[in-house]
Amino acid sequence: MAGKPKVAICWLGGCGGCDETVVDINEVILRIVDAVDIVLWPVAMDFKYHQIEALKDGEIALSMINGNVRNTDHEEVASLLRRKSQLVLAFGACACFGGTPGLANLRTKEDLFKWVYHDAPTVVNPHGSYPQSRVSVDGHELVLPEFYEQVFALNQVIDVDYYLPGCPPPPDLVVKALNAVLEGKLPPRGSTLAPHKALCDTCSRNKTKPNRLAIQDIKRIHEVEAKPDTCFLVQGILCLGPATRTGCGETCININLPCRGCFGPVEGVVDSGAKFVSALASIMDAENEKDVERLVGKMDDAIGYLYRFSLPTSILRKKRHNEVEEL
Amino acid sequence: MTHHEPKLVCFSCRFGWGYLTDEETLSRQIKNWVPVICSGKIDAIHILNAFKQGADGVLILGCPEGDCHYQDGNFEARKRVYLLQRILESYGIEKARLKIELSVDPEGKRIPQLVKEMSDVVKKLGPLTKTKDRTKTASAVQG
Amino acid sequence: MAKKLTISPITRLEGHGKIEIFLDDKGDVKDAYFQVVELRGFERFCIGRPAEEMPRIVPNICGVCPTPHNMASTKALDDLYSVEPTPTAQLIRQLHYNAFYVEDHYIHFFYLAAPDFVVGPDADPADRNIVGVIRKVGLDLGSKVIDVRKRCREIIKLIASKPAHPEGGLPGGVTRGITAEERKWIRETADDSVAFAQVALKLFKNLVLDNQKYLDLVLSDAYMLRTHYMGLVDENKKVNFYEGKLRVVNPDGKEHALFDPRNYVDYIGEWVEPWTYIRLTHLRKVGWSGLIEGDGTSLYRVGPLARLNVAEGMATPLAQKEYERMYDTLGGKPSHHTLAFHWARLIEALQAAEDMQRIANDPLLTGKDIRNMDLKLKNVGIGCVEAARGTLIHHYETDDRGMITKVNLIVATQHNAAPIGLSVKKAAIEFVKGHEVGEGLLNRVEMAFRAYDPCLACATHSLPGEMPLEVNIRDKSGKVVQTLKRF
Amino acid sequence: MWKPESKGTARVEEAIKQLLPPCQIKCPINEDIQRTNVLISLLPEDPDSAKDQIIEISDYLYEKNPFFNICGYICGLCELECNYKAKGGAIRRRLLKRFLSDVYTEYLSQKEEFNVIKDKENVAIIGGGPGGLMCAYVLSKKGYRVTVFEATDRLGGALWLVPDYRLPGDILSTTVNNLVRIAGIDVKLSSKLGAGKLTIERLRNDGYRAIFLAKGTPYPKVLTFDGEVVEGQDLSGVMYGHTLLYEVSHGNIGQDYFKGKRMIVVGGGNVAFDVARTSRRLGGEVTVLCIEAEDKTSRDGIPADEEEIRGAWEEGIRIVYSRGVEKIIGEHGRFTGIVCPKCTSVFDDQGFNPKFDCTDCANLEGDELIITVGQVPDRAFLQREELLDEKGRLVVDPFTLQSLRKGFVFVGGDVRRIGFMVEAMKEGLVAADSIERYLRGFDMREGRKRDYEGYGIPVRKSYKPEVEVTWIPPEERMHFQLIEKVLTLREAREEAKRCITCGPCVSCKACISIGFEKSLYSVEVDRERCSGCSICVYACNYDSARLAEVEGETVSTTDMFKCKSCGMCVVACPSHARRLVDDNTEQRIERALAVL
Repeated sequence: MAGKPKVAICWLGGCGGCDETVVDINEVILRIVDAVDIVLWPVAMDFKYHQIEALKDGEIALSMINGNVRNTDHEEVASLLRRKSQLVLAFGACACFGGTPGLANLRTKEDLFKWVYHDAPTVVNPHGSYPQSRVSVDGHELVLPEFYEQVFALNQVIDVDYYLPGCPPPPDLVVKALNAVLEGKLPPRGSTLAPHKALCDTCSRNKTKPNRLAIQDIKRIHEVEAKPDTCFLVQGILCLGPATRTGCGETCININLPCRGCFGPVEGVVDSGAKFVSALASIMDAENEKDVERLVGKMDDAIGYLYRFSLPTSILRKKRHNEVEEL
Repeated sequence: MTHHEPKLVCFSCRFGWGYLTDEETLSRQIKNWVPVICSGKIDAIHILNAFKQGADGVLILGCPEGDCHYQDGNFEARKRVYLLQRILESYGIEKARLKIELSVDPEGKRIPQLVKEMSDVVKKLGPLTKTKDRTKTASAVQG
Repeated sequence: MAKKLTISPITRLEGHGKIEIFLDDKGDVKDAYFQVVELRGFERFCIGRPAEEMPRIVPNICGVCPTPHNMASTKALDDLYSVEPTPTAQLIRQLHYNAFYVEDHYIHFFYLAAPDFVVGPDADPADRNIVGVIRKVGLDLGSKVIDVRKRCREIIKLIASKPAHPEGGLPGGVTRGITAEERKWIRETADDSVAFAQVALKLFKNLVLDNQKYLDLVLSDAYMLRTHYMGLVDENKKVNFYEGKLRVVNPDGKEHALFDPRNYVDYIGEWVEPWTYIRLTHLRKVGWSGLIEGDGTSLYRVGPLARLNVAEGMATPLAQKEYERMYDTLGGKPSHHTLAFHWARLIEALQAAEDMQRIANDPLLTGKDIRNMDLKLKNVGIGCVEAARGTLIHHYETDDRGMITKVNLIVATQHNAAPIGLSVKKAAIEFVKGHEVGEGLLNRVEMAFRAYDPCLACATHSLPGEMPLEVNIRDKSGKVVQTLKRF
Repeated sequence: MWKPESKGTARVEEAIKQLLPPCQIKCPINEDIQRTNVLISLLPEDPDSAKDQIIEISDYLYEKNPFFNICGYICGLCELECNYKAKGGAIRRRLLKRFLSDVYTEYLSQKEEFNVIKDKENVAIIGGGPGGLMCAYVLSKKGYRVTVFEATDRLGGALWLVPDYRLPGDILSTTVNNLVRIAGIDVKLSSKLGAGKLTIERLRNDGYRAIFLAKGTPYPKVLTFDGEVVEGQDLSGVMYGHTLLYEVSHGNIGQDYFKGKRMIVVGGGNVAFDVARTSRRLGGEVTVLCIEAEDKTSRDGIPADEEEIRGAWEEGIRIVYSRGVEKIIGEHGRFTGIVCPKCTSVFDDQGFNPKFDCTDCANLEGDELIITVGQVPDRAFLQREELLDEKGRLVVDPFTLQSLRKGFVFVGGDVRRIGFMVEAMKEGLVAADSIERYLRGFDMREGRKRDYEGYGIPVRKSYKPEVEVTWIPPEERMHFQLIEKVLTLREAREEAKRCITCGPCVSCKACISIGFEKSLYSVEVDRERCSGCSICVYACNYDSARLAEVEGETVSTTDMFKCKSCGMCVVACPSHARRLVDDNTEQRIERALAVL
């Protein structure tokens, strides 16, 4: 392929934060922009969509796709970019694992719609209208994309070559990844372009763990004034550090908040939530039934803690539907 | 779903259950039975995978309190089960579908019974469908 | 033959938001619809989450303006736990918030608005982007923009972790204090921001106000829309981004309402249309008027111009001067000139920078008392801030363990969604006559659209904001007969 | 030498040498306590099917210790070092063996002889007590032609001095008689070495290439005060405890022999209490008098077992602590009482060296005085055989038990140092080993030294109380029948289950022998994945998983000495950084789930 390598940066069901990060690599971005030919980057510059379609298959060297897949648009764009790209990089937690919005997999589409367009306190909806994928207004045909029943991670709808987790991925890893592509120094396909180990490996508080880490009580972050230099688990505050890939730069730890897992599972682990359950159970200091119930009882919203960013790629993916919705 | 026979997976601790009966004989009586050296060796991953694979229930048989050959493996298992029950409920899987019993039965005669009892409970809850990796549904709902 | 113009983000087959313009048989504009085409349902899947985790979850609503969500959420927790943050915590939060205002306002002005004015609406499309702006204003100023943004985001990072996903904020306080060391560079950033804000305003004056052609454009009827306005004001009815009462003025500038945001439900209604995923807000007390402007409309606008329109003035001296100059130029309050949003935006950036300066020099900033632990859960919590793009309301309800049972969110672009449609329609009427779709159309239309800096991510609690547009002209069968691109 | 990331087995063999559970270290012959505890805990509930397995377990124990059933009555050494001791009472190992014994002793008579070709040298064992028989047993199994020369008319030696209510004679005789049969040992009873022509020289000439001398201590120790023999030990009414026990065991003493007599037993050891409780059963009013203090834990504390003291007390025996015997008073050649000064200290840094305060004297009147302050060997004989040095001490290499005077003679058991039965057995083992080395011309010392290291107590929260030991109530036990009830099958299983198996797997392997596990998997830590989060450290109950600085980074490691291959750390590890090498549990689970 002649000329500079073509690069596409694109969002699907994302929040734009990932694109902001790319903008955040300020000066570096200029160098990159010199080195590559950005054929698509909605948040920062104009481009013509049909130009992408006009490209030869595989003509794009790299597509960095952020956001999850929630509707037909997302999937079509994802598939198009897959077709046109040699490499697809799942960029950010949403693309890699579904992200926070993946928690919507605990709800049905009906439930979502019912609240948003009917039950919410400020809704004024005398005709009981709901958005329609096709509707004709005064004879004019108006179309909306098809809204899927659940949230998908990128690799659940197209093949993904590399993963760069984080919410958003930190600039330094973005730069690393881009350089790796430009210099053709990429690890085997399917790799995650971040360190292999768990957050504890780089967390400054890890040293403060006592010889035997035992959780007698579970505290919620608003209930305690967390010691700024002690392991959160030691303080009984749930921290997903042990089960979460490092590389984020401990940004949350640094402002004295525990890890919620935006970097997803460590190398070789599929469902970090499940793994954390096993780990947590081991360090819960509770032998009799009462203590277990007490501790587990304190773990309000276990699934929200353990799968904050990764529900769609968890082993069970989403809430079962063969049970009645509480509406 | 009236005629469905629930599929149960049963893990049991070797030190507490059926060690006096030949394994072949028992596994003929108990479907999807996996004896393990210690109930504490059962990972949450295993249990979730069981449900993913379409199990309607998972039964864990550990040895009695204080009897664990490895000190507290049965307690570990119980803690995991209680935690998982919470998570399963969020997934829409009733907690009754995951059960742990800490007791002892060297001959293992009770295992088939316990499995039966649990399947009866699970049967009432209906079947769980296999988790498919890709399930699209119809377009925007009608109000 | 009737035609249908689809103005849709060039980045999508259909996209996250589109504007549909329908022509009648005469070829004049008949209708315009601003459609928002996605939804993620944060309001639903946040149910069951612990309330105190919300400030860490809601920034995912929008990565372009995550800070206001994080802040509104944190304030909702103050209310939920009926707790007053410590003075130091207040300062740290406001420092965080002002830093965001500065960087967000400049991002918008220089990356999105400036191309139109600085480079010019009719300039070569290829130049009408940030690169073109930098070429015009000089690399120094250009890199200064990048520099100010970067340094403001450093402050956000210091206080709230990732700028694109702030995590800080707890009921009654913040998670981390500020050290004397940090104060030093914060102060420098604040000073430079103030200086830069003035430079930016000067630039605006030179390039726009001193250019009769642009000034006419700003004041032209095409970019005028008579609506109500809503925004937060402090006890002196001065502009406030972080807290205060919501004030609504009618198209004549008379006070329609002044209320505690906690009572927003009594004043704000959200109308549902089958052709968009966004709920159209309007004044409940007036009642849904449909998509009309002027007297009798129930529509109101939010955002920079709205905030200045509802306020009696700015909260900081330098900004106040600029405020007065603006209204002199625009011919009094309220101003209905949509393009004046840009001007107001720059004035606000100045206030934010001045406020940063004040905070950076406040001895309490480095105080150790960053949390008030006296929490009393009361099951309902409502938090309201002025997001860069307008009023943002987070409304949570919980059970007795502080677990979320209800969430209602009202975001800036929602308030503006209907007006955006109207503004676009007006611009279109101006430039589409008898089937003649002039080359300038798209950009004119788009300038109207862009003035609101609509963040559709917020609007749908789902998708990111600024997007390029494209006009498709289709015949009845929907076949594209002509395509006009945004540049 | 040991690397934490060991691949297991290879190095684990080394571990055997080094680590044992504390009980097995305490046991002089290092019986496989943990392993058999596990096996007992898994016995079936149904007695009949349990029986075969009990015999299996017992056969296994018998291989190493043909007296284990006797231990079940009189030896509880291992219990003193049980990790459970402080946590609700030691595992009652003695009672467990006693439980096995009830089935096994009966079975012994049907037990087949070992078939070993006796193609090795002749060895003479002098003394048919536990030490001699143990040595004979081992050598005989190895193919040596062994002859035991026993002075008395029956095998068992000092074991016969243990009263029937603790160790029934028939159990003892069944055991020893079958032992020699099963192991194919020649026995010459009533053949007292040193009496008549039977000398070491003679045995030598008769073709015995090596001799193990385990003659024990046939004579009572006389009572001394301040280094002087106390006069009056020849009075009528004064006798020696071990004479009494000997006569009683031969049935030479009638039921109410001491009826109405005021008996004074001098001595604080177990034998003294045997004597006292025997005298009580013979109708006497018994007072035990000892120089030692009541507080067992103090340096001068009474040596007798807690159970003995309790038993005696229950049976109405009075105990006078911290008093010695200065004078024995008699009238007309008949004993009437003793003068007992306060004993202020028993031991000093030199060892046994009692001090008395003669200003504080008590007079104790009685009809019979039984002196039970110890036994002594047949010095005259040892003298004649030139086995002593000029100071009259045995000249024996304490490590090999080889006589330094006569290389083919080995000396052990009580004759060398008075001790518990199992200590004599241990000397028998050592002697057997030495004799083989001697006869095979091997190095006498090489590779014999074993430093055992005990195991710490595993992390555990729930403990169970020890099993109730039930004795017949005192008023009903004034006879020579066993007073201790044997554990029921259920009790035995429960008690065995209490064992926290704190010892290393490599010295146990019970789980493998019953097919629960295929082998002892070693734990591998993948350093590429381990973040050093230390969750495994808590998950591990054996202090095996630990954090260590390896090449500058903190990672978890596994000490295979202590690892139980339970896999708890593997499950707990949130990074999949740990795995059990060769363990197929994962695959078994996957297979099961695949067919769903």
